[in-house]
Amino acid sequence: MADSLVPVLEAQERMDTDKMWVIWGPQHPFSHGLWTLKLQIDGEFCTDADPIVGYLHRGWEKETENRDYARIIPMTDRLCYCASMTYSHLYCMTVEKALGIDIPEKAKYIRIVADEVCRIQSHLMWLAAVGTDMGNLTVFLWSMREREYFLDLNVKLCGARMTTNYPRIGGVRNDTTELFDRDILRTVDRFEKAMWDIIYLIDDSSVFVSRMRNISFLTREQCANMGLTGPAMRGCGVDFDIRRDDPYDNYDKIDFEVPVLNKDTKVGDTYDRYMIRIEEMFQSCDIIRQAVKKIQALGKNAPYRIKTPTKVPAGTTFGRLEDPRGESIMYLASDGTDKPYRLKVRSPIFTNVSCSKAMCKGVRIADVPAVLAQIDMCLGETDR
Amino acid sequence: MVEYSSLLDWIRFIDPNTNPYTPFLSDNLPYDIAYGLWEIIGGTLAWLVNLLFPNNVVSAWLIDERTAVMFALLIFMLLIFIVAFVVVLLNLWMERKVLGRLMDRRGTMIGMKGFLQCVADGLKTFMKENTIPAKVDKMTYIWCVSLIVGLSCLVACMVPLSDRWYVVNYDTGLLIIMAFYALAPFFILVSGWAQNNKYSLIGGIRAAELMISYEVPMLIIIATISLLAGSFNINDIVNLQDTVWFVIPMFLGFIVFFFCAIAECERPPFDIAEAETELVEGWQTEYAGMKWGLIMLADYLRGSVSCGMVAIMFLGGWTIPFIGGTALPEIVFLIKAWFVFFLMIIVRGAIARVRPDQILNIGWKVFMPLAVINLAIAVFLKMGGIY
Amino acid sequence: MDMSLYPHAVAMSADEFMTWSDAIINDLLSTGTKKTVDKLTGPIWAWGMKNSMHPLHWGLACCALEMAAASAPRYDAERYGMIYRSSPRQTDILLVNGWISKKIRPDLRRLYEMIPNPKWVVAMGECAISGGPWYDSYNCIQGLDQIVPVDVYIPGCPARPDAMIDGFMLLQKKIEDYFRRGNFMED
Amino acid sequence: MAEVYQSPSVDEIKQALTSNFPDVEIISTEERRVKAKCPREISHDVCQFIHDNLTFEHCSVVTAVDYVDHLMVVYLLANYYNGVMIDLNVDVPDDDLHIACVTDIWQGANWHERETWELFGIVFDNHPRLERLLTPQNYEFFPFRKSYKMRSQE
Repeated sequence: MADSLVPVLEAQERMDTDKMWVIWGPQHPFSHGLWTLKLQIDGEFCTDADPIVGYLHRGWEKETENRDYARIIPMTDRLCYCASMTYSHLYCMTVEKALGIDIPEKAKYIRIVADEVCRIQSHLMWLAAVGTDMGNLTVFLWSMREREYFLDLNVKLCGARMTTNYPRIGGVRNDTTELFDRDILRTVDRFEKAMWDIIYLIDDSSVFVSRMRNISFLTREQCANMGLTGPAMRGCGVDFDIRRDDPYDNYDKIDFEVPVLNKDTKVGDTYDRYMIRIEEMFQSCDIIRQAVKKIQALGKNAPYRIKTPTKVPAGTTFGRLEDPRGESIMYLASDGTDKPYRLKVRSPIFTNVSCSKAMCKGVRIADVPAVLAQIDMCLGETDR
Repeated sequence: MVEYSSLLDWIRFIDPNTNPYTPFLSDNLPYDIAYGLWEIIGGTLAWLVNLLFPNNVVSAWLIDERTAVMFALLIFMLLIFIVAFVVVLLNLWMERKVLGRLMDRRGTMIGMKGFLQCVADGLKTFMKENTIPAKVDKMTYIWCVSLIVGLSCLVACMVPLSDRWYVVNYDTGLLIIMAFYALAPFFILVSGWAQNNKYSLIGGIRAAELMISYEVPMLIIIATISLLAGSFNINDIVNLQDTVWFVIPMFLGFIVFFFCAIAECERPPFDIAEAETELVEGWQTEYAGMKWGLIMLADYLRGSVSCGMVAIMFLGGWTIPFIGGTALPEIVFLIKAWFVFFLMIIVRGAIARVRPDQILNIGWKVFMPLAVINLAIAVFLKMGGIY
Repeated sequence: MDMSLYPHAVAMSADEFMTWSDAIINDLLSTGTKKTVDKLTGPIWAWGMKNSMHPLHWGLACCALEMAAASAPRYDAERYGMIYRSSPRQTDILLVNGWISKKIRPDLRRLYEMIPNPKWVVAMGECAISGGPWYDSYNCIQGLDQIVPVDVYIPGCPARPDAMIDGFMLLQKKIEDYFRRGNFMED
Repeated sequence: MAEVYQSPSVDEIKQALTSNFPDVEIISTEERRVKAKCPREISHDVCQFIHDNLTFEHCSVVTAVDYVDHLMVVYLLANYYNGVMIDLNVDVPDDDLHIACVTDIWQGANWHERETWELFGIVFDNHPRLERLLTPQNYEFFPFRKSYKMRSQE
C-alpha cells in the first residue's frame, strides 16, 4: 500500500501551480503615490510581497543643510502634502526645543486647531482612497466634497489650500482671521452631520464590511515590533497616542479620548484599522471645539508670535508629534550656525510601508488594495 | 414589358406581405419601413436608368420582387442595428448623468446636455493610433475583439422591441439569445491570455470564474419563466403577462436575475474581470484606440441586452397591464428597459466591488437556493392552475 | 485573352501593391485632396478629441491631490469629458504632477512611449516645470521637458484645480490647431 | 538577569542602564527623555537589554550624523506604556564603518538601517538585506556624507 502512494504524490507535485510575480507600479491605480509593490501570487492568494520605494526621493534632508532655519518651513509643507501643517508644526517645535524657548499660549492653540483640521482633511483623503480601492466612486467623491470645506478653512486661516506655510519658529505667521472661529465651528458641525452619510454608505453595506472583515490580522506584538504606528497600530490594540502619552503644545490641557480597538484581544483586522480613523475624525472635531474656545478665552490681542534668534546652539534634539498617519519625529543636529547640521525626518509611512509584506501575506489579490489603503500612503514623506 | 414613363409607375408601394418572397410570417415594422425605403430608392434608380436606356434589364431587375426582398433585408439590418446603437448611446448618457448626480456632480456636459459625449469619445478612438504590442499573440488579440464585439452586436439586435419589431421569432428565442450572450466570457478568457500581460490574464481567468458562479441560477430562472409560459417564445412570455407581471409572483427570481444580469454584463459591483484598483483595466489593459472603443461599446450593448431581458421576463415586455398593446409598444418596452438600467446605475453607485470568492459564495449559496425556491413557487402556481 | 499583359488585374505582390498605393497617395497629396479632406474633417476630429481628453491616472506628488480635487464635485473636470484611465494604452494625455527623480525617469519615458498617437504632455506644478524647490537636489530632474516634449505648463505649487482646468482648456486650443493643420493620410 | 520593568521611569532607566552596563554614559535626562551614549562594541547588547528588560517595544529611528572625523549612529527607542524615549548615540570611527544590526530585535529597524547604509555608507553587520532602497541601484556615492557637496554648496 505504501508503495502505491508514491506515484500519487509525484503526480500531486507535478500538479503544483507556479507562483507568479506581479508587479504593481510605479503607475498603478492602487498606489496613491509613486511606489511599486511586487506581489508573489499563487492563484488568487498573495504569498509574498516586496515593496519598492524611492521614486520620489529628492534628498530632502541633504537640501535642508543648505537652507536657513526659517527657509525650511515651506519645504516641510511639501513633505506630506495631505497634512502639510503637521510637518511644519513639528519642524518649528523641534527648532524651538533646540533654542530652548517657550511660545505664546495662543500660538499653541492655533497650532492645535490647524493640526486637527489637517488631520480631518487627511483622513478624508484617506477615505476617498478607500472608496476608490474598494471600487466605489461615490465614497471618493463624497469625501472629496467634504474635504473642500476644510481646505476652505485653510484658505481662511492662511491663504493657501494645501501647502500652507503657516507655523513659524516662535509661533504662527498670523493671528486667526476675522470670524475664523465662527466658520470653523460651523464647518465642524456641518461635517459631523455629513459624515454620517458616508458612514451609512460604508458601514451599512455588507459588501464593504465583508471586504474588510477578517483579513490581514496583526497582533499587538507584531505592530510594536515592526514599527507600525498611528491609527493602524491603535486598531490592533496598542494603546498609545503621542498627543496623550507624550503631550506637546498644550494637548495635555485638552480633554479628549483616544480611540483604541481590541485592547483585550490584541489582534486587529483591516476593519478595525478603518474604524479607528473614522472615530479619530469625530475626536478631532471635539478637540477643535475645545481649542477654539480656549483661543476665544485668550482674547483678540494675545500674542501669537515671539522673536527668535536665527542661530541655534550646538547639540542634538528631537521633536515628536502624532501625524494623521502615525508617529513622526524630526531629529535635529545643530552646530551653532543658522543652518542645520543634519535634519532627519522619521516618517510614519516609511516604516508602515515596510510592514506591507506582513500585511499582504495570505490575503487575496482583490484585498491587497483594501489592506494597503489602511496605511494611508503619502509618498512625499516616505522617500523624502 | 409595360411602358413605364412616370416616376410613380416605378414606385408602387405594394404591401410587403403580398410579396411571395417575404421572409417574415407576421407583421414586422422595421421590415415594412425598409421595404418602403427600398421601393423609393430602387424605383428612383430604375426610373433614372430607364430614362437613359429604355427597356433595359437593370431597371426591371431593380424592381423585381426578389431583388426588393434582398435589398430590403439589407436596409432592415442597418435599421435594426442603428436603433440598438442609439439605445445604447442613450444608456451611456443616462449612466453618466445619473451617476454624476448620485455623486453630487453634473456629469458630462458636452453638447445636447452631454449626449454628444459618447460621440466625441467614439470619434477620438477613431483618431488614435492602432497599436499592437510587440509580444502579443496577434491573431487571437485581434480576433477576440471582433468576436466579442460581433457577438454583442448580434445579441443586441436579436432582442425584440415589440411583437412587430423583431429579427427572428423562433419558438426558442430566449434560449438562443442566452446562448449567444454567454459566449463572450470565453473570448474574454482567450483574449486575456493572448495579451501577454499578467493583469489581463488574471482578468480573463476571473471572467471565467464569474461565469460559472451566476450562469446556473440565471438559467434556472429562465427555465422557470418558460415553465410558466409553456414555451421559450418571447411573444408567448410577454402575452402571458398582460394582467400580472411576473415580477409579482416571481419576486425572488426577479432579484436573482437582476443581479445575475449585472454580473453577466460585468458592470460594477461585479466587474472583477476589469477591477480597476487591482488589475489596472483587467482584460482590456493592452487594447488601445478603436479596439478599446469597440470593447466599451460592446460592454454597453450587453448591458442594454440585460435590461431588455429583465423587462421581457419580469416587467411584461411591451404590454401594459389591463390595457395590453399600445400604439407605440417599442417606446413602452424601452422605457421599462431604461428603468432597469437606472436601477443598475443606482446599484453601481451604492455598492463596492465584491471579491471573486464572494461572488462564488453569493452565486452558489444565495442565488442558487433562491432560484430553486423560485422554481418551486412556479411549480406550485402551475399546479394550482393559475398559469 | 493573354493575361500576362494584365498582371495587375489578377493579383499583386506586396511590393507591387505598395508602389501602386504610394503612387496613388502621392497623386492625391499633390492634387490638394489632402488639403480639402483636412479642411472638411479637421474640425470634426478636433471637436471629438478635445471633448474626450483622457489623462493618465498617475499621481506623483502634491499636485496629484489637486488633480483628484479637480475631478471632485466642486471643480468637476468630467464636465469637459476628462476621465482618468489607468492603462496608458487608453489615454491621450500624460499628466505629470510632481518632481521626477532619477529612479522614475526611465519609467516615465516608457509610459510616454506607450501612449498611442496623437498624444500630449502636460507638466503640472513647479517641480515638473523646472524642478521647483528641489533645484539643487542630487536626485531630481530639473524639469519634465528634459525627458519628453511638453505641450502645456501649469504653474503653481501646487497648482490649484481651477488652474489645472484652465491649463486643459489651453490644451484644447492646441488640440484644435493640431487637427486644423491636418493629419489625413499621415501614417 | 536584571528585573523587567514594564513602564520604567526616567530614573529607573538611568539606574538600570548604568548598573548593567558600566560603559554606558548617560548624557542628559529631561521629562520623558533619556539621552545615553554607548560604545560600539556593546551596542547590540544594550539594545537587547532595552528591548527585553525595559520593554521598549518600538524602534522609532535609526539614523546617523556625519561629524567628518567620525559618524554617530542614533537610535531613538520608544516605550508604549508611558511615552518615555531613549536617545542612544553610538560613535563609529570614520575608517571602520561597521556596527551591529538591530533588525533581529526590532523588525521595524530594517528599512531605517538600509536607508542609513545607502545614504551614509555605514554597514550594519548581519543585516538580512542591505540593498539600496531610495536611490537608484547604480548610485555609487553616499549622498548624505559631508564630503558630498550639492550643486549649490560648491
